[in-house]
Amino acid sequence: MPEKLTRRQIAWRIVQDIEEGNYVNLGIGQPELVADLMPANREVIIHSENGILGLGPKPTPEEADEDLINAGKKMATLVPGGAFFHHADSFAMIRGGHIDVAVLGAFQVAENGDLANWTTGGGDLLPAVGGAMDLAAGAKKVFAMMDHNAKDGAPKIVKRCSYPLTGQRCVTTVYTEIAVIDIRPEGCIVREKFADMPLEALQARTGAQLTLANDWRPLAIPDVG
Amino acid sequence: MPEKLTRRQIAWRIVQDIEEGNYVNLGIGQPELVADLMPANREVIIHSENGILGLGPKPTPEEADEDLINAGKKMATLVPGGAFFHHADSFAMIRGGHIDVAVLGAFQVAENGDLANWTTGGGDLLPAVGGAMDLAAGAKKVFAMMDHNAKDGAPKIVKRCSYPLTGQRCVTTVYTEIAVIDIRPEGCIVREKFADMPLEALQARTGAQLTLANDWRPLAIPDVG
Amino acid sequence: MRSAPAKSKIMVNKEIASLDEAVADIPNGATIHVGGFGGVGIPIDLCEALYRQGATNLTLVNNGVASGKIGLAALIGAGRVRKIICSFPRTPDPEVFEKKYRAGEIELELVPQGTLAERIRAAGAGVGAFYTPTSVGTPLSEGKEIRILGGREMVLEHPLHADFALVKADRADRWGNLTYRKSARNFGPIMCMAAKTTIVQVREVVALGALDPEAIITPSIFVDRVVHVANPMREV
Amino acid sequence: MRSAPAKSKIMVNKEIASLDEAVADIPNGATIHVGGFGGVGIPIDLCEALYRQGATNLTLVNNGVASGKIGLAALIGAGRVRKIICSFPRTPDPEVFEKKYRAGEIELELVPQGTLAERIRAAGAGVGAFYTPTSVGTPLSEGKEIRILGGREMVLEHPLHADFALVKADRADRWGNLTYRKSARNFGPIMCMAAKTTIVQVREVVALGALDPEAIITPSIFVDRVVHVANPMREV
Repeated sequence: MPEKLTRRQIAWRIVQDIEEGNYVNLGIGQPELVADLMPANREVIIHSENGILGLGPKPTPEEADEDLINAGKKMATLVPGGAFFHHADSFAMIRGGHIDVAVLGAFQVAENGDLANWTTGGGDLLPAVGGAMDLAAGAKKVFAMMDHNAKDGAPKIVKRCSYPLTGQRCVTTVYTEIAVIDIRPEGCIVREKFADMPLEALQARTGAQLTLANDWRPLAIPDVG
Repeated sequence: MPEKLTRRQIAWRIVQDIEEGNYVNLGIGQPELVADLMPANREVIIHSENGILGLGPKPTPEEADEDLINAGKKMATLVPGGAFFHHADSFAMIRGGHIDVAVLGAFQVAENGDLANWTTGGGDLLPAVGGAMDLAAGAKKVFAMMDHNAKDGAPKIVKRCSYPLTGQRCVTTVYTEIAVIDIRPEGCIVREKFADMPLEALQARTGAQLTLANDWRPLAIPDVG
Repeated sequence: MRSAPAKSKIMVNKEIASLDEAVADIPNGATIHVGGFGGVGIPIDLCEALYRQGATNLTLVNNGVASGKIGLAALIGAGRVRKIICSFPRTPDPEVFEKKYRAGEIELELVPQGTLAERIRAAGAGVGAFYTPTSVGTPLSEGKEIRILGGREMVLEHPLHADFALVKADRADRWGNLTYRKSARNFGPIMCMAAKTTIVQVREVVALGALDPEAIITPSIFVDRVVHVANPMREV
Repeated sequence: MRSAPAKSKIMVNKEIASLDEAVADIPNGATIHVGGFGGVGIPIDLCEALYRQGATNLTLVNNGVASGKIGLAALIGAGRVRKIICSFPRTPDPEVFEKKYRAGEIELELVPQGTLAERIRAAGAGVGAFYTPTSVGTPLSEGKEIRILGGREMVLEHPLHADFALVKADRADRWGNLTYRKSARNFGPIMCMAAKTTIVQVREVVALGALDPEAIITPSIFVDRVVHVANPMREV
């Protein structure tokens, strides 16, 4: 039994919570793995903030078109049924509540669903927000895809975010390498964890109070590399 | 010398104040004549509130398309260079100040440019506003095309509108069968009138104080039927 | 390992077999956006299906109020409409509406056409409210908040959400991407954005990928149901 | 009889012969919208022309701040930019901007991307201000008016007007109707709406009437000048 999921395995786990026909926005970085793990026979429509619905996989060298990139500025393709539109329409989709799921990276998620993922407030990096605040405010569900703890071991699921917020009360579920945790009005509910990891051990790595769901399930370990 | 211009002649006169390349919205009714008097070799681009730029003349029976009408609900055509768009974009053009000239009918125009043209406030007709208030608020210039006096002889250029307003301080010029009058901060300036009509006679038919422009010109009587 | 979600199906197909099925779940009291301007682009077949369906106490949002006797006029005539929100009720043949209105049996909210369009777009775009110069100083801004912005008086207007939108488009694919025809586009694209459930009648359903992605006017995200009506009725 | 107005010419032709002519009248202190996202759709040839032209003390509105060394980066590097309004200054190669920023020689207004887009559209659409839920509770709404609308906290945001817009499109006709290519559309259409003078570089100029009226993305009313640049430069 591995002690943690790989990032591809976390992405696979997120795919299981995305429904056929959902319109999904994937944040830059780790969340992009979700597209790679989506089975080819499922129709999930990927939204890219730069005016694309129906974002497809990385182009072959022949397909590559310098006018077609994803939000992470990487070359992309369009699937049949895809469409292009301008930035105001793109964010009307986001702000207007039309995106079913946004998968975002996170620095911190608070027990009330507050999300911090755009700046640590330090001056080391240029401040940059992009579309993160719009997605946090507008998507029907916000999935946070992240390591359970920071590099120094500090919990990233916390009572209250210490970093500047991206959005308030927006995260619906957190997917980490060791657990799937729903953020609900009644608190942080562990929906899945490793069968052999006691709740106490998970709690010890978490900064907010956890409750184990009555119908919790063991975290699956898919064979996805 | 006739004592007044025909409506076609008023429309012709308005055409003289529309510049090549102007984007123009024509109100329902009399203002539609302006399109008929536009010389064929001039490029003035007609906007129709129902999502058309480049409105063309009435279709021949062969051209007629039931999905192509003007704001007055009459069959229309599109000229080369024309485009279709939706209602929010159409009124973004209007509200956003992109329409160079709106030609509107009027019940009353006040000396400060207030316009009343959508309801007399009586209950005889169903209240209906359409796009008139948007045009009054948004067009760069608002030309009022109207009879100088109401059927009962009452002046339609007044100190203050008695009818409910369409917009405030919006009319830039009034074109009637006997005069062309600019509405300026300093008042109502007669730019053109019949040479043989004394200012006093014009004033007697007008409810606001008139001033004759130093460079006033005689109202031309074009041969346009 | 968790199985696929219960709602999963082999592929996304928003096409509904019949008009009646498409409008079956519209409840009494619903607010409904209805596309069309001057009879062009009005989804008359969907309106007729709604008439057959029986829902009542409706609030309708449309540029006008219906001409003639069928579609919206039939709904109004049958007393099924509580309120109309529109800019131009004085249609060529407004008899059915006028009678109800004069009898005080239908409520009318008159909105300038551009404000109507922008309120609908605001609902679709998640804008909470906006300021516009249109109608300032007129009876249509009475009682509303006025604020000076950019040196100009502006009135605060609120989004116009709907439970359902009934729209007529030209072509659709099974995802619900839409194109329109000429001036029949009018309110369609913004109404598709603004309703919880958007139902569209189209002249033609084409294969996924057949619509030019540069020329899709309503992307599929704004559409829930598509009904194929090859030969639509007309209002007059 | 009054002669034709002085500005009249035989036909409307917005095409300008050269990039340098197209940007010649941009004054010091101008606010300029510059299209593009991630280097795609950026009107780099117009930016280079602006660099040659010499205007300074500029305020630039763009999604990012320029990568590499040419175009916007050249303007910034030369100290010609007073302020940047953008959502994502952390471009792949932000060195030129970062140096100026850390030295306090350039002002940065950071705006969430959707709010940036909506503020630009508001300027173009004559909307005086609007309320959005985006950024409520974050540092980017600090000091701004908050109001509860529809049960939700919203922040008041203002339109972002420009003196000039520099945009890259794909095809144009002599009236200035535009189409774009794929994700190069991004901010172009809304920036065209929001500037007093809109200058567009296009890959191809086609005959009037050659663009499908159903597929024109920016209608000519929003465009003032068109420059043909068959082989545009790229940022990186």
